Amino acid sequence: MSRKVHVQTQINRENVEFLCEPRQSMLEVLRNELDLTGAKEGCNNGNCGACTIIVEGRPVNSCCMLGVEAEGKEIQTIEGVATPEGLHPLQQKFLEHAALQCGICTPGFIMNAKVLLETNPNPTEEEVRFWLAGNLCRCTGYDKIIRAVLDTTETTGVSTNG
Amino acid sequence: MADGNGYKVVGTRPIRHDGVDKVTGRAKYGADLNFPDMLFGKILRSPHAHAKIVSIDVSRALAHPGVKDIVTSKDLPILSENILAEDKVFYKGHAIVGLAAVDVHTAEEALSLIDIEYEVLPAVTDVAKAIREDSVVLHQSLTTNTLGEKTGKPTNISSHVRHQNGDVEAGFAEADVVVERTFTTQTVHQGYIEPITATAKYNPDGELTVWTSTQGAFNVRQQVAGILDCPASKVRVVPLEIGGGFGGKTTVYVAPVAALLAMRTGQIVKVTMTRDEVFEGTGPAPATLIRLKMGATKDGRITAADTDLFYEGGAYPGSAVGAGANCMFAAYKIPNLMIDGFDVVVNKPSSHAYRAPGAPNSSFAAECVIDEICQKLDLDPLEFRMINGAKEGDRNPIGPRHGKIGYLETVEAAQTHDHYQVEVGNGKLRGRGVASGYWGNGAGRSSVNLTVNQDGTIMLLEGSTDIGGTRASIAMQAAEVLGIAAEDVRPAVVDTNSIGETGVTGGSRTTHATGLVAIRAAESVIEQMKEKLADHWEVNLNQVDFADGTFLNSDNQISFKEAARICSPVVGSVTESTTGAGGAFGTHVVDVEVDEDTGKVEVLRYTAVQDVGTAIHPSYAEGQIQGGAVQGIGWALSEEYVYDQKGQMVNASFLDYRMPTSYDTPMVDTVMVEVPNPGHPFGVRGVGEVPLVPPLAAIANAVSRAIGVRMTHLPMNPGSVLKALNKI
Amino acid sequence: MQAFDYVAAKSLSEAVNLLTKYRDQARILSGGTDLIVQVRENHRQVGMMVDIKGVPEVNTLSYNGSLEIGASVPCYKIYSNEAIKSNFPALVDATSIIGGVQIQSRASVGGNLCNASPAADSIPALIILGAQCVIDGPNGERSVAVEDFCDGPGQTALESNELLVKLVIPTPTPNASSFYLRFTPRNEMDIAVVGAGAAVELSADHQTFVSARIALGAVAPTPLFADDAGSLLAGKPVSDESIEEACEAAKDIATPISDMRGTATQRTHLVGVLTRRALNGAINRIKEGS
Amino acid sequence: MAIVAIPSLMRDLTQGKAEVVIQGSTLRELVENIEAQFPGVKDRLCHEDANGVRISPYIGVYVDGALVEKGMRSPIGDSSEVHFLPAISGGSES
Repeated sequence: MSRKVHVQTQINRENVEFLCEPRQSMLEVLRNELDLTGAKEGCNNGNCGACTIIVEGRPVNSCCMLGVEAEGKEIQTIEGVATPEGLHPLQQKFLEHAALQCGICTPGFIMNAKVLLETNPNPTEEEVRFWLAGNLCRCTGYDKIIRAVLDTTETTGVSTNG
Repeated sequence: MADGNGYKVVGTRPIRHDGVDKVTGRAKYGADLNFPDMLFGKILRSPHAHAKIVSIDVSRALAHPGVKDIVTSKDLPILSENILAEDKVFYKGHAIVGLAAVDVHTAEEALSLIDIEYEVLPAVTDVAKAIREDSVVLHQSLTTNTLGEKTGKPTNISSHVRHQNGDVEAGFAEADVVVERTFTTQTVHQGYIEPITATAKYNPDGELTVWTSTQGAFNVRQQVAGILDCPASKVRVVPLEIGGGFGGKTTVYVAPVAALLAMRTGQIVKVTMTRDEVFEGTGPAPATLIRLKMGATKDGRITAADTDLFYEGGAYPGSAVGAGANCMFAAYKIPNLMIDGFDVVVNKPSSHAYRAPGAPNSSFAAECVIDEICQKLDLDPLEFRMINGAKEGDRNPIGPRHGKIGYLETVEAAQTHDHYQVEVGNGKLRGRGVASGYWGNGAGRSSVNLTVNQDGTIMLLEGSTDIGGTRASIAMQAAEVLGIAAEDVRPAVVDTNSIGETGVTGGSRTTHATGLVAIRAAESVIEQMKEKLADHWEVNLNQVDFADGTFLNSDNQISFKEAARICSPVVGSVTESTTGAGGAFGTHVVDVEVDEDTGKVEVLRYTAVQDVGTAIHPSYAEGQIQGGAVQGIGWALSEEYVYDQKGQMVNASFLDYRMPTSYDTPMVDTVMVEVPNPGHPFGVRGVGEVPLVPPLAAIANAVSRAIGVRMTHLPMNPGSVLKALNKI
Repeated sequence: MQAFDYVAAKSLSEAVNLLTKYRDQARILSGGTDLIVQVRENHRQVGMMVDIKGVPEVNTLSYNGSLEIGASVPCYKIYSNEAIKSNFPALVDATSIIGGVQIQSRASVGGNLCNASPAADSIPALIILGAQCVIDGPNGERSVAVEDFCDGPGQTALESNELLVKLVIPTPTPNASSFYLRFTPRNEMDIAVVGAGAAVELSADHQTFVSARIALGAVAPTPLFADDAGSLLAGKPVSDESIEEACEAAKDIATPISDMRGTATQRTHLVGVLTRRALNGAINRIKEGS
Repeated sequence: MAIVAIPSLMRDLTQGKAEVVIQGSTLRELVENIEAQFPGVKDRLCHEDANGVRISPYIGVYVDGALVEKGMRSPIGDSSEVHFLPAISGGSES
């Protein structure tokens, strides 16, 4: 074990401080130290996307990032996507389209799709499929997920400031 | 449907009750529980495919700071070799030692400090080699079980099943065309995204609590209590949200180890597998070797089929060869039949259920041979299925007669679908394949408890864990009976202390069986409320009616909600071993394009037709079909366990075990044919399993037609297609 | 995962000092998408991670006479850059298929290069574009051509106290373009079975090759510069025959192995297929661009 | 009288008969009556555990096309068809 490091960061618009070992991944810090368990561990090597969070506006596999790297960064997790006013349009569309079955991959898909729509508010089906290729889903066959994302773009639009 | 057959809730698409928790990240899955003094468990696994364990020395690991306890098979009250190996390991990844430490990194460090001396043995990881006389034998005590009779001779063939009717030789003599092929499929994994996990707590009074994600909490309780030799009443299993199962979470792997470590340390212990542990240490679907010969007359009637099925059980007996045999010809009338099925042990993880276990493998062979016969006879493959397809009263060729089934309806729907009407395209190597598939579906034990709240809303407790929306589909069935909205029934999956025994969420049984029990519980609620209202209205019970969500007699008429206040308290509780599962069929149509230079297969269009009986929540029924089809695309084209010469799996990651991504798949059109199952009040048939049965053959048939070469080996990866094209 | 220390360096000199102090124990952390996983899976021992993302020089991205890409610039910034899109399309091709978009948020071309995988997608693209690696160390800066940077799987020309600062790529001539593609069983989220890049300059009438550079991935212990295959095209007519000749020359230098991702025979075959597609891709871009 | 299909691997015990017609109102009676006529059948179909003689877990019994859920107590109709098939392991509840 090496010495723990003090990290100051911002998670879901709140200032957060934590202690972690350098070897602890951001995913581990979120789940085990901060009890933010919405990001899931599916593979721990960047191949399933279940741990996707948003760092400085970009989707990131939190399993491939060290907790210490969060210093001074602005981070969003699935727990911060809905507001007291209600669900984010993507969350609503995932529910309406039955775009989840077991739901373990859902937080990762929503986080990644959120950045897609902030980057490219009107993607084609091809663009959505390409963007989401880093997120594995084993239940849905992707059909309803893709439709939910496309429907979010068509009907509601999303704000570009997250 | 809500718009046609008089249902108000059944057939609608409400938002699932557990949905908001899942899209906001609040739902608690297996690994999501944290406790302040929790220990983290890790399991040391065999690096060898086959070896004797000469000695285990844990002293260095035990001395490592932060390590709290270490257990081996000697510490298990009842030996369970696949939980912790005894004196031999039978596959790479076989669990040997469990330990608990203050954090996961310390636990991992300690694993490397455990000294095990092995005597490495030759390994056999291929069913074709394992059945040879000169093969390495895994278990000296294993002899072939042939319907209760044992041969007495050590072998890797653990059992032999046979189905025989008619006279196959006469049948082939009658045939105008006979096709015989040998097919192979590789080991594939369920691929659930959530790794296996369990967290255990033990109190000094002997109360054990296990939090886990499982397809069946009562199964976990039974297995944990069995291995730890404690009464079921002392074991409480709390099923957390489950991140996919597909059959793979119908047994236990780490729960007994977590429980044992919790008992010994007195602290809460969580054990979660890594992804490579999931691939190497849990039960995948078997690799198979299948020889199949089939004959037909020139007018397209099947005259005979003769097949040998060899299924890999993995390290221990128990492949799904029986189900493979039962399902493979269920769609057809075959007068002369011989099926020999063999369960074969090899040095791979002990095989386990994967969605329609056994059926995709055998159906791949059957449906490919049928396609080749169609080509030889120049018959449309769907027309061939109309000629030979089974309907109510026909026999599954293995014996039993079909009840009311909708097989031919699926074929007709495929024939008339736009997809089948348009040409597959030209210029490139394109092909269209079709195939059908069957799964018998299950019923069995389920329990539901309905509490009527005073405002007329309902708390529904159930024992069936919810993997893909069954809380919604079960609540909807109760709501239909009670005449209230789906949203007014709040379903919850509860722990083993809080509900009657319930079987696994598997075998496509839950919406049927637990739904049936929910209907019975709702009917019980209605009866109780009628009695109370009769009392309240001072009339005879037989003067109180219930219709369209309203209780009434000649003078009074009140809604269910009003009645709830008057009748409180009301609880309807039913536990039942249900029957009446209706077998179901699907027929899939798929178009592919093959890149002739690289051998890569692209799926251009996919249509899946299935008899779902009655779709309770059509979106989730469609979702099952779409998900099954895409798992089938993976199995057909890219997924396989790759082994090296030493029996080591070399691709135990989501990078190299290639499950389809969103960028590899098309939309999957679904057509739900509804031929209600008479064994269920609303006509429900199991939906989840059938859609993984047809895809392997449908895609193989499409590729074969595209390139003009019969494909008989899965996966049809680019290398094998290039070889078939004679490009390499 | 083994324990290690972590320092977020603020300057090149601080990074070099740390490398000098910890030598083989130290490792540069940029995007971390390879390194963190390698350490976790015990493929690499590291005692000190030196995070250089806070060092200004490794974050440069400028196009001013030549293209300069800092070693830590993540893939997404590269493929989103307008100057790169119009002048160095092969780099866009390569960076947009490294992992998923989540990986591309952090993974850098510099990291891809220093990880020195034979199958790295960006390296053939950098080779055909004639990129130079600018390296800093205790003895100051030095420069190495990308094709000379990798020594073997995971092995590079870097001394243990040196780090890659940036890549410098010369401006392409008119009537030139580039193309990179790979072959993978899945459409994305996969490792190249074979990768091939081609940078081509044509005559003004597009009838003749002026020059060509071809590079290959996953067919040798390091990404390969197929120098002869490209050079032989100079002065040749733009035709299927010329291209076929280059493809055969490319196949000649490939020495692939058989592994779980493909057999040697399959890979050699694919070298021909992909070289042809890369050349045609670059030629088409020139034609479309004019 | 129920019609019982004899699994092919047990026909050595039934003089090669693929089907026998047997009396029995429950599965237990049926099995006992087959055993009386064709000794050895019961041994192959059943096993004995703490709960007594039961159908082997490796065998699924189908009466009129449906898998029975009540084991040896399962009712047999007057003209029922009974099949003994390999149990489906895994995905369905055992």
